[in-house]
Amino acid sequence: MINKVVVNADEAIKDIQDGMTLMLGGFGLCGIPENCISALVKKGVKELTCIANNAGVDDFGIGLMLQKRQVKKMISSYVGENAEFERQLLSGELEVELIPQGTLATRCMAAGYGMPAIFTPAGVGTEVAEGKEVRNFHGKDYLMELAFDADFALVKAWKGDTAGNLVYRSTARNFNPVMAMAGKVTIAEVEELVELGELDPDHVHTPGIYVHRIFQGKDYEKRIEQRTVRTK
Amino acid sequence: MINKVVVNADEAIKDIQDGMTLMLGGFGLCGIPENCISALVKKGVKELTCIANNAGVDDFGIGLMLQKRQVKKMISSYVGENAEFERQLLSGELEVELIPQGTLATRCMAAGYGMPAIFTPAGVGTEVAEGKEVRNFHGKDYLMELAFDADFALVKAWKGDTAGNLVYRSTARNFNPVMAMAGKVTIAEVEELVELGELDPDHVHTPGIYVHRIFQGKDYEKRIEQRTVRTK
Amino acid sequence: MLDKNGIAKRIAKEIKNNSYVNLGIGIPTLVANYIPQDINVVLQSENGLLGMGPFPFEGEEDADLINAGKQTITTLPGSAIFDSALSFGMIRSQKVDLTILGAMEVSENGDIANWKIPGKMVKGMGGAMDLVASAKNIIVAMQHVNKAGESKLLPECTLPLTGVRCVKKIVTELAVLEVLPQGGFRLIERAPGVTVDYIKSVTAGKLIIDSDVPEMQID
Amino acid sequence: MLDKNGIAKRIAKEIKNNSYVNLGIGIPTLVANYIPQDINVVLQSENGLLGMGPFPFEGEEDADLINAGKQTITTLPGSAIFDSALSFGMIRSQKVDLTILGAMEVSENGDIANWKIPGKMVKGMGGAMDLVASAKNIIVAMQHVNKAGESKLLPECTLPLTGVRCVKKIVTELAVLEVLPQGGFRLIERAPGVTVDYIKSVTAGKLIIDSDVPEMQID
Repeated sequence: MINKVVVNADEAIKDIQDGMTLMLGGFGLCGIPENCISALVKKGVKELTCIANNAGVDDFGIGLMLQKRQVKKMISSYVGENAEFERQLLSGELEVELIPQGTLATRCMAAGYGMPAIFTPAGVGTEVAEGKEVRNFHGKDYLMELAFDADFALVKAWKGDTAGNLVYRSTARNFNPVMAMAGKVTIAEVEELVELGELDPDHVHTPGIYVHRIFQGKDYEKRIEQRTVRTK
Repeated sequence: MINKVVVNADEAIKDIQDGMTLMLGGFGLCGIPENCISALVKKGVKELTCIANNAGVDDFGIGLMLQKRQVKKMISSYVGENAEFERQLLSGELEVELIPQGTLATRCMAAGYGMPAIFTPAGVGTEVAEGKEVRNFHGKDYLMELAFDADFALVKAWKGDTAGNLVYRSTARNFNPVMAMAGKVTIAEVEELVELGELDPDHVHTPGIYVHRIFQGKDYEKRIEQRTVRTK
Repeated sequence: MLDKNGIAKRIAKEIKNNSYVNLGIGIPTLVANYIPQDINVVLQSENGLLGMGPFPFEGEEDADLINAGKQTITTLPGSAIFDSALSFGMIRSQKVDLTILGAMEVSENGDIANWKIPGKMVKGMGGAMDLVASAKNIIVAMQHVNKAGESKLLPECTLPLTGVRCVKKIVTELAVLEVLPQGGFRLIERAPGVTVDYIKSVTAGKLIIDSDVPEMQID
Repeated sequence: MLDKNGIAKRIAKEIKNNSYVNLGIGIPTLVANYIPQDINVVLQSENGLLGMGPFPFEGEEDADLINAGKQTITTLPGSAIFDSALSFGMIRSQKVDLTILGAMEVSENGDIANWKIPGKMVKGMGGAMDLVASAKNIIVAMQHVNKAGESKLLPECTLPLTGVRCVKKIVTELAVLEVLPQGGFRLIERAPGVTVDYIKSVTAGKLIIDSDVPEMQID
């Protein structure tokens, strides 16, 4: 096996440069690469284009990078509640490209499957279709959407082994597997880095071939955005 | 949950009619739906179009259906060693469409993902490209290939629960998950049918939403095509 | 006239036994509370869960287990987890039988607008465009008129569209309406105490009224 | 002149440390036996396995665990299993660094024919067309001439193609040749005891010969 282990987030992201395009896994604050985001904030790299389903909240997730004005452009499906985001967008400091969620996921997946483009009905007849090729198959219209290209994909898994095989936990899986497949360089942070042989080959969600660097993350906060409970 | 359980293979395949198109999971003889094949042979349904990576051997797998002249057309990537297959092909009794293995898998997957067509470089510049649209992305040519359509998909899993969630074992996974997603009706046979809650949601390979019928298979032979060993 | 829970209750009656359903945020989420006990319904959450259970008990929240509204939830025996691409794969391939979502406007040919108001901060379409472009059956849960008192059932949408010719049925605080394939809102039911004339007065799109429009039965 | 194992041994020297490799059926399979112990190589089998191990010990065969040649094999610590679509997904997206496969013919511009002889029973291309269309680096392992004594290194292939302009290097029983981007077989090495003139005589395609062609070092 090929050893993909790096010591920490700083080491993993050290060659991420100003102006690059990053994919960041997660849905809301669930399954986001917390350690990588902290390291990016610390490094202060700027002018980033971030492909991520959401933009975090003011003081967590990608919101931390927005606070430091590190993001030039967000490519997302829903940017939620984030006052700093809204301020930067309205002032023109931040560019935003909104993409249907399924299209976003599938354009990542397409890159990992070596498919340059995919067809989806999402957005047909709406402003999302502007400038895009529409094609009819079996009587239904589809948009042709191109695979995403990212310099780095930053994903968070539950467990990973030294060969880069990843296993996700519950709905923290979300965009992580498709982004893990799509990065020119994929960095995985894991809650538990295990030895070869500890993961069942049948349970691996992301085969190590897609992962270039892996590290044992620390101090996971795993913040809950909408704590909703019932009483016993 | 929705209960997908039927009593046995005969019940599961009872509405498969002459002239239909079937997908059959498996690679070689590994992970094939043995019980469904036996039931199809017993039922004697004819003029079938079979989408399957291989065509079995003379006395096992799809070979059993060939012996009974139930197959009109095979859509496969490699038809291997099968004398009856060869005889029927050369005599014109059997039609064969050969498709690159990755294209075959991806055309199944496309159906399950609701994508009417995909792009692949496989076959560009070869006779496989004849009559197909060639499209250049980023300087490289790709063929546009259409999603497969099948009346029934017959797959074999290791374990499955009553809601149709499936878990495969080792390389018996192969084409099964992508075909399970692609059938208008998907029938899954399993070595072990378990109760709801016995499968870890994180380990489910095929979510039950794709499976219409599931049954506890029996008498699995699991024949090995190339027994290759080393000595201790 | 119905309240939000009344709308949710009425929509719950549209859900068939043995079906997979995706519930949008807002009123649609409330529908889950009114699904009859005797039918099997599996809720799909587009962030990657099939078989969504109720909210967790206090203290049992799991940060890794949320729904598409980012609320903490639970799984059920028989649940399955998957990634976002497969989630929308099952939506696009029409394995999800019914989608229930909110709207700002619906047109008489079934177009829906529910994601963007020009000049206002736009948060994004999330999964709505994928859902409306793919689902076999789409029911809209919304108020009949907007805050300015204007009808949300229009000849044509005025807001940027989410999807075209996709809405099959609409349930408002006043009425249940079917969108006809040839265009037009067919009035199927009135809310208790609401007259046909009143529904007419707040429906800007073409309204088709049969001789007898029954009152809703929601309990 | 090399035997099959000699060809495999020479090709093994082309494999880089920390690489993912797909081995075709025939001579390429033998390459696995000669990969140096001190380098990390992960074998991908296109039926859905990353990290292919050796054949099982007698009595430990598992019918569910085979390679693309349908042989019983084993996994290794760190192996991963996946479906056929993802397997070709990683091939198409060029995550597999090197593909080694056999051929019936190779042309001087890198076209390869290895799946079909008109008039003979055709078994199919299996995964070969996907592999050659996708791989970053393709090495062909084959005999220099066919059974009729005709060169298999041609100006143009005569058999139906498997892929175009894709072969980077060829190792035969006689020589190692590089396919140049502008076309032509550049003779890199001679097998022990084989002369340049002899190689010339059995190479029908354009052969580029440098002033000094070293003999292979395979042990």
